[in-house]
Amino acid sequence: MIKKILIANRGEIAIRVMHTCREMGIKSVAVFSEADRNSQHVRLADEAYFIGPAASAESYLVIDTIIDVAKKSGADAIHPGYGFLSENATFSDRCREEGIIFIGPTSDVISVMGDKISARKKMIAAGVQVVPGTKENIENDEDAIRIVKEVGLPVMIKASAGGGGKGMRLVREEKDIISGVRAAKSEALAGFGDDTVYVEKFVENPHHIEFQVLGDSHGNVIHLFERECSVQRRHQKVIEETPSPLMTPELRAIMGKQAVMAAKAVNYVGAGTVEFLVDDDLNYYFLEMNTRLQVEHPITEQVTRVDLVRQQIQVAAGMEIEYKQEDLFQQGHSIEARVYAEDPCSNFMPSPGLVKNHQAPQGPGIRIDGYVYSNYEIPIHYDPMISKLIVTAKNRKQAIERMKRALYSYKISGVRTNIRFLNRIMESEDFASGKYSTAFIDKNIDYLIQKESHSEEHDKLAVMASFIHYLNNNAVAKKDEDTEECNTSEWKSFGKRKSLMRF
Amino acid sequence: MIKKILIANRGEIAIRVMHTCREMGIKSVAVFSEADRNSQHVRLADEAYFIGPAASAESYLVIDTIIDVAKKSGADAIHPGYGFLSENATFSDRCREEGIIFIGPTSDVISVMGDKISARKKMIAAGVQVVPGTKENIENDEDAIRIVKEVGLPVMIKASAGGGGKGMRLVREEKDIISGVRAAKSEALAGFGDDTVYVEKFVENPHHIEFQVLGDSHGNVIHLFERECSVQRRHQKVIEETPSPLMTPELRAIMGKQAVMAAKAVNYVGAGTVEFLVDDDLNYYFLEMNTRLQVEHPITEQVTRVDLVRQQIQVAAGMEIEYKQEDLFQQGHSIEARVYAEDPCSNFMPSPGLVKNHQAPQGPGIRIDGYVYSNYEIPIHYDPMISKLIVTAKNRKQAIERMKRALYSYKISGVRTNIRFLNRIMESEDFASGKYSTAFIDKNIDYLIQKESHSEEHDKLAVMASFIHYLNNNAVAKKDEDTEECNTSEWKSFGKRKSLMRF
Amino acid sequence: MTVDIKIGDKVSEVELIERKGNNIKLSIDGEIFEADVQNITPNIYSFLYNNKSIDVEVQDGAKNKDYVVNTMMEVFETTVIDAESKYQMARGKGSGHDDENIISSPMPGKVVKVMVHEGDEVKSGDVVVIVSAMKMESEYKVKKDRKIIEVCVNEGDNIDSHQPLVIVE
Amino acid sequence: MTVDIKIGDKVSEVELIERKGNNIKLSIDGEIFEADVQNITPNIYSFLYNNKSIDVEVQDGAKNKDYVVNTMMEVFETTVIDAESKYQMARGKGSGHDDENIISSPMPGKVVKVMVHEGDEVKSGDVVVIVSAMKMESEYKVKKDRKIIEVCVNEGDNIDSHQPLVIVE
Repeated sequence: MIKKILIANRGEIAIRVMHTCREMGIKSVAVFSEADRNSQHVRLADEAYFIGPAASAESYLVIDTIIDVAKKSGADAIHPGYGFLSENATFSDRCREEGIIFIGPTSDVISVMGDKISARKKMIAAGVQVVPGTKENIENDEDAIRIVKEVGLPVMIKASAGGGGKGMRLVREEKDIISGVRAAKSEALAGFGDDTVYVEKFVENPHHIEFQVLGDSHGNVIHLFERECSVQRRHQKVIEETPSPLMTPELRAIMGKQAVMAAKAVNYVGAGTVEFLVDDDLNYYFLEMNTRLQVEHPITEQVTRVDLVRQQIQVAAGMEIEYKQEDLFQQGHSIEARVYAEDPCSNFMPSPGLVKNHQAPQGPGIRIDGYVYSNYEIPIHYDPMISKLIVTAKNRKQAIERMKRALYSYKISGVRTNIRFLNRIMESEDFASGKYSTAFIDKNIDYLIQKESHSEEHDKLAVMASFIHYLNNNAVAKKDEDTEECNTSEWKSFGKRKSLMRF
Repeated sequence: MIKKILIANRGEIAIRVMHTCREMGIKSVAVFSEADRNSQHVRLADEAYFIGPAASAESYLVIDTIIDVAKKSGADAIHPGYGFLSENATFSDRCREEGIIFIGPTSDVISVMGDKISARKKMIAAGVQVVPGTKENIENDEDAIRIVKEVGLPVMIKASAGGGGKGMRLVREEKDIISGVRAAKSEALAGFGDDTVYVEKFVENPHHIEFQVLGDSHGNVIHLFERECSVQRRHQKVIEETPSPLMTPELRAIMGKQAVMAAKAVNYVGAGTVEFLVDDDLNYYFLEMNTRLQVEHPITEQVTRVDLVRQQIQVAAGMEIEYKQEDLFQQGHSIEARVYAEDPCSNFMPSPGLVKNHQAPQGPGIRIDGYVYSNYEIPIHYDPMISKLIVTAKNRKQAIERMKRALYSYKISGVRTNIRFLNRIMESEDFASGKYSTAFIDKNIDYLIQKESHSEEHDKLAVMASFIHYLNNNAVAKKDEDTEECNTSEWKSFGKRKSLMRF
Repeated sequence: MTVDIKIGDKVSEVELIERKGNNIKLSIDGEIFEADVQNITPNIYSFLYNNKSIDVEVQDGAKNKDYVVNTMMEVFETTVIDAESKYQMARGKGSGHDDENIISSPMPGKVVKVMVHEGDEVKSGDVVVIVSAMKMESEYKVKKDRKIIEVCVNEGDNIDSHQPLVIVE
Repeated sequence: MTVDIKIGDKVSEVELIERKGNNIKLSIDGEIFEADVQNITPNIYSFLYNNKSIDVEVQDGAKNKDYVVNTMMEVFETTVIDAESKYQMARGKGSGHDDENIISSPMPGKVVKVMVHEGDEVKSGDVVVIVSAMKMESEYKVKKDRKIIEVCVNEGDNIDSHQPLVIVE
């Protein structure tokens, strides 16, 4: 069995993995850049190694360095988390060459599933339903017109190597076909060094629903039901929930089977996610497969009680999955809200900096996967997601009520966050009714960023509190000036006790 | 429906109730004594009212004052939490007279179940299996000898009005019968103003297992399975878990039925707990019924996903229980550890005072029901329990591993706590095997308070850290002396920003 | 004691009427408010105001006597204008004046591109600096036609929030 | 710089060898230790020591230069004895001396019973004061036969930790 795992990541996901390591009696090794010495993932690990400058290209993404640390620390295995090297086929291969277990799929699987065209081909061959479209690259303008007309407008032009919305162009009218293809190609070339693009039927206001799958090296593949991820802003997920309010038991059974077929088609070992687009008539289409742990994996853990990281580690070590498909069911309802350090009122501008106060909600049905603490300085170099607030309750209605309660008592100051924005999502009619698609945020944006109705009363409170704080500070300053002997002033001895000295 | 609830309690249970109030859209009203203005339950409530001096007899226990506040604030209902007025028949009656809903049973039920002799009689009549013994008061020495001999040694002499281990005497030999009865009587008189005592067969090293029940005013009664509460120190529970490692499905079904019978016998409305003693041969005996929410209710909520406080409020408002018996099942395993401000190494001496740092564990399967925060001064007047750490996982083994992980990252300083002691319980063989009874702590006490094996290494760390801290403080002081102009010193401006001024 | 307190464009006159232990009585634009205010931590105040309980957090803002106030989920930026501030403003040392000529970022980040040089004449809406933080880039523009007096940062610099990037005439 | 540091009965000689930024090198009774030590909050230090990561919290103890140190789940009480302390001790102002004559409680609480008066002669093991905290009563006794010099508290008083309750000869 694995005895020591290097976690080639930072922030909340590194900590998430460490929790399970500790529970399994496995030692954890953290790596950290110059910007991360004080990061919680370093403090919670058993061991920690410095790996270079703040820029991830010079630290978290340097395969040689990570491998070096794994050897120096005697780690048996590497968990890549999500992002960074998690879907890097070269890294997966390199680990194998070095005799280190990579907790994730083989390079073949990563390569096939990482390229959208090859993934489409594989899925069609396996009998998985994909979005109507083509699997060939568009080589020239004539191709473009012909292919798009075959598929039928509207269509999406997509970069084969793409992701995160880059290298994508929606074309609704014939006259925009050529310009759309060219734009997608040039963005793809700039973004991924590869201008291969292909055409897919555009699904109007789709729902983004994904299935969690688990495979082991004994040929077992199971799914752990769906996650509804349609609340997105610029292709960034904001809220996820399970079960999906759109789902029926029949559809769940069929899509679950399709997800398992998809994973089996590539002999998938580990935890993976099969993403689908679903339209309002419940037509579903394979979109892509993510060959790693997903940010939103906790909601699945909440309703199934399966520790996905534990399963990842165990199957990577060659063990069988602990569960059979028929053992699994969903109990209750779980929602995840991603807390970002950003200011929704200033066009979602990122807000790194010193966290002056961080107080997380407590009580029934609350789970926090986060990494910031009071007095922590959030670096400018990495992702703005600072924590995931996961609530679980008997049913969807109570889960929403619980989320509102939790957001109400989630206090973060010093940096701006989207907590109020998240609360508005919970309060919106479309979300409450469960009738929403990926168009949700755009459709509701005015409501979501509008002022609170009790603003006026709180306005007064803000004035009172500022005044009192000013009086206190003033009193402090006054007292200081009045005192001849420095060492006797009261606030100062307090300051002495509490002062933070960089050592 | 109820719109506003006064919570006649403090600390973690007041907060627990408020969470559900907020989720249900019900306003919460806190009450606070002189010692509790800064308590978290005041800060989290919608409204808060001052009710008197620190001593609970002059504040939290004064019925007139509580009723006054309920009226002034317009509360429809009062939730008593546990302790204080929660099992006070007079208070239940008084609420009804004043037209306020008491979230708990009627005075009749409280009275019958609060008196151990009348409860025994009621249970025997209802067909519930009780500990062999008598239901009459022991009036004189002859009675004592005769009755004890009837029941058979060893026996327990118990005060009818007793609780918390007071007014109880174990008698193993005939020669100790009379002195035992006399001692129990005099303690009962001193403690409860009532010297009625009775005799019960003494069950050797019993398991303390209780069943959660819920009743509504429509005649429905269900049970929500068992809680194993055998880890006790001086009749104070320390660890609780569900399912009980002792339980079999058959026994669970029978005892569940008995618990429902017990509740039905008194037309029970609300949440209650039926306590049983169980011996190693799985013989079970009704012990008593607690007519209130139990400290350890969260573990039941965790494995059933039922919000017990929500059910309490709904049935108090005349609604039916949301669940049928057949809807309910236990998923996973949940353990609660009670974190006390006490020093296990100094004979469990209580440790109130200023909490300098409080950092609760996070991540999967962790629930904290607590009330302290960094910079909070725990008052000397109330219970030493400062929080409940509840973990939930797939099975018992993983729940224990999770509890150890959670305890490892639970940081409380300023006051002493039993966190390490709790961890030792998790590490003990008897607990890990699930083979433990109420004798567990006494049996394992040496192991539980013994030094850690890594003490020596940590010893060195403590020396290093003290030295560095000393250097920092020294540097600070030095810097200050060296600086002529007070306002320019670096640590001082820091002190100014961070200084706490009592306003 | 009386001061002005600004939230957004609104200025309120605030007067301390009485302060007894934790009880404070003050007037805001003539309206009287009384509250029991407890200092929980150096920056968190627990208000009991008509028996309503609410926590308010006050943190220091970008400048002296600027505060960032959090009540429930809302954030307010306030400025206390006391006698000293008024005196400073009267002497032309007010804060309003400088602000317009300094281009700065409200957030910390890294300068990825400086588009101007000292002495350049720029047009309203021209981008002068691009700052990146957390994988997102923000453009900083001039609001009116301006001349660049000073460029205070270089490409690659890490900057603090509110640090001057470019000074214009 | 060299000081003595006491944990329980054990005294270690600690010498600072080098300090460069966050890296510290010191010797404890001649054994060399090197660590990267980060001050996370005023009282929490993150140690990286042979690449092992561990958080250590240091809080002020009952007296100046007394500390309460938390590592993982363990608590250590330490005392730094520097040149100044040694000088004080040499002059008879040492802390050891006073302690034996002062009976105090390690925890705050409420005095429920004072069993002695000034001038009383008490026997080893006699209870002098009963203090209640969190519904539990603790008895404070004299360890040897003593004469009561002063009773510093009254029944009903709330006391702080380490506050003198009774002074004996």
